[in-house]
Amino acid sequence: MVGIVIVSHSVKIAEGVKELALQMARKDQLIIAAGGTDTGDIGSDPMKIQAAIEAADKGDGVAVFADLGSAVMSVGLAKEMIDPQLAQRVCLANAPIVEGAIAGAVEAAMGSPLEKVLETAYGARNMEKQ
Amino acid sequence: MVGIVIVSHSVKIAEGVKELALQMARKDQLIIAAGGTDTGDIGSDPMKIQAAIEAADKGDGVAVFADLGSAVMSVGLAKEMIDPQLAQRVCLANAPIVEGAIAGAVEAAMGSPLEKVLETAYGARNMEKQ
Amino acid sequence: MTTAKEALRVVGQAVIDKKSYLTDLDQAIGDGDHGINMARGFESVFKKIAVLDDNIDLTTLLKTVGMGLISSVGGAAGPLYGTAFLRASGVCAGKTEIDAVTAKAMLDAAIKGIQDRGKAKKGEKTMLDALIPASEAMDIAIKAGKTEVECLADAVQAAQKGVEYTKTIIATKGRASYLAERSIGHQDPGATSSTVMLEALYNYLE
Amino acid sequence: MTTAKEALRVVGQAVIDKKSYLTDLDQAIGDGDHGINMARGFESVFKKIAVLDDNIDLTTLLKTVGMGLISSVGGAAGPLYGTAFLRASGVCAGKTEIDAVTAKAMLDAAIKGIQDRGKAKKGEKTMLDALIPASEAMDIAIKAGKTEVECLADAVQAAQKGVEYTKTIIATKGRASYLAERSIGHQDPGATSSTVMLEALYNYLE
Ligand SMILES: Nc1ncnc2c1ncn2[C@@H]1O[C@H](COP(=O)(O)OP(=O)(O)O)[C@@H](O)[C@H]1O
Ligand SMILES: Nc1ncnc2c1ncn2[C@@H]1O[C@H](COP(=O)(O)OP(=O)(O)O)[C@@H](O)[C@H]1O
Ligand SMILES: [Mg+2]
Ligand SMILES: [Mg+2]
Ligand SMILES: [Mg+2]
Ligand SMILES: [Mg+2]
Repeated sequence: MVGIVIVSHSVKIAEGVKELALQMARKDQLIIAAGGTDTGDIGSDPMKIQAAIEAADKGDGVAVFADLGSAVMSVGLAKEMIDPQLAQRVCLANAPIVEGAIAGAVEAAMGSPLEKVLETAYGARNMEKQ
Repeated sequence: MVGIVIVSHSVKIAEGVKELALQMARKDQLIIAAGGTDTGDIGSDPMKIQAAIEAADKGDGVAVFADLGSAVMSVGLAKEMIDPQLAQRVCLANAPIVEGAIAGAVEAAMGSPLEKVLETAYGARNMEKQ
Repeated sequence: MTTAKEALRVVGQAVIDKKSYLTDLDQAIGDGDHGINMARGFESVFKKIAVLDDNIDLTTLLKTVGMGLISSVGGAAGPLYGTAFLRASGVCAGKTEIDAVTAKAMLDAAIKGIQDRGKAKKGEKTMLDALIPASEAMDIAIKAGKTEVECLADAVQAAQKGVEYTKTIIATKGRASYLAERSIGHQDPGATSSTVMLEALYNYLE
Repeated sequence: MTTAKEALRVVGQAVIDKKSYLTDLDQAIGDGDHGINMARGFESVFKKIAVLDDNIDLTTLLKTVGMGLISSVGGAAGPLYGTAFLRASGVCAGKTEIDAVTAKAMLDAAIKGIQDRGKAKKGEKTMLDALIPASEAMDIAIKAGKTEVECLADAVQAAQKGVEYTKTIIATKGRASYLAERSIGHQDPGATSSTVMLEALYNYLE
């Protein structure tokens, strides 16, 4: 099963997204929140992200969701720091963090491969709100 | 100045989005988090949303951000419950909750009108993450 | 004699009794809370109607139910059923007796409210797939000159069929839509709770 | 005699001294934390290098700086400067003396790292608008046969001009890009911190 990592500048957002996504996915779906800096302040922490990715991978890869540009950069750096073998099956989703992670987590929980999880997450960009 | 209301199923997400958005907007930008049910559980509460909208309006209208379909419905209902005059200047943004609210809050803080705030928020749908 | 308040208690209790069944259905294709949401909703409603007069008129009663559900359900069913009860309440204003035609008008107003709120049509695997067939069956029954209770019986049967039908279709609205084709084979929790309510009303009136 | 460790202390201290200035700049067009981020970063770096030998080689030192910034800055500047220091560290591996050519190669590796990380080009109102002109000026100075310190002086001047230039352009990367045209008139915090570092290095070596 593809693992999910949530990288937000905010600890609260990362944890909230995890909770919401877990409600809709199977309870054994791996979703790891990597929000905030190492001190829990607003920001992002490549080391925390690295550890989250390593914990989220069970062999089928990891879909990472990030909120803002600097979280995206921290994910890029984390990918450089992890084992290159693992890095090959880690992908940052080009999707909104809340809507994308929820859709992606449901897809992952169905046992879909990483590509499909990323595609579904991308589709969440166009989720209509009216 | 256009007010911002954040409607998430999760109290944590709503509060986290408020914190992130406030960091980038002027500190006097009105941003109100209306997350979770009346008991703070996961869900949405039309009454809480109604109160948030009323508090966020200073005459220039309110841009509301919601995460999932049921939050969208709760916003629709809240709009029916508020004063019709006010309801006319309340709009649900067709945008991802985190990315849209941050972009929208920055736009609102610059003194832009509701239409422009909504347009900017809509643009956040296409925020590239790679 | 039947009272509106008594009927409502029976309907609400039926939903509360099905709490874990509805939750299990929602577990399969949603977030596993529909029974919890609906039970919390009707328990809150029960508290609100407890203070009302035993012979309270149907309009006030349904308005209280609608507002109660809206403020307590928490999930999609809150604004949906809440709007439905409020709209039905509007239709029976001033009436002391509810005949089949009025009953159908109330059901149609409820359906319209659900559609205004959730933008769904028939065939999207929602509560509408129980309620719209129920309304259609009532229409036929009324035209066939059936009694009020007979009309309701036909409505219940159509709703039950509608629930079965939801097993065969893909969800395109609500949380179950995240599952796309994988939602096939599972019946919709909201269609089920709608049918539970109609059944309970029928059992009470019959 | 100059040591790498001493030079680094001077550079880091200069950034720490500008903490509130950098934060004010970021307040105008970002989230008001660049000075705080950078000061926290270099304070963390200082703790890490305190345990290193006074004559530690430049490669190890820069690697320590890079990792230290990555793990402590928290904002965009963390992965950006962190990558920059790591890449520069790779270039000087095995060298005991840093001549102008090596210095420029280190700067270019740093720039490349920042671009790999942040996907920005010159003219997007970022730290690159100080660093790329600095590299270009160094190139010209080297070709003109200037000394190492003279080359660095030219680099500093170009970076300072670059900072001025950032006042005239629209941010299209980073948080300031949310402001679009409204970012005009404000200088970029990251371009400023880059220049502060170059200035401090020049003052130390001169
Ligand atoms: N847009 C909609 N239109 C009509 N009914 C809907 C819609 N979205 C969801 N529903 C109904 O709501 C039910 C789920 O209710 P519930 O579990 O209480 O809410 P949530 O999905 O927010 O957890 C579904 O089974 C479906 O019948
Ligand atoms: N994509 C990028 N490429 C290069 N530099 C960037 C990029 N994004 C931001 N920056 C630089 O980072 C600086 C802001 O750093 P900082 O305030 O520490 O981070 P944050 O924006 O996450 O709060 C900007 O002034 C800019 O120079
Ligand atoms: Mg549910
Ligand atoms: Mg729910
Ligand atoms: Mg900043
Ligand atoms: Mg920041």
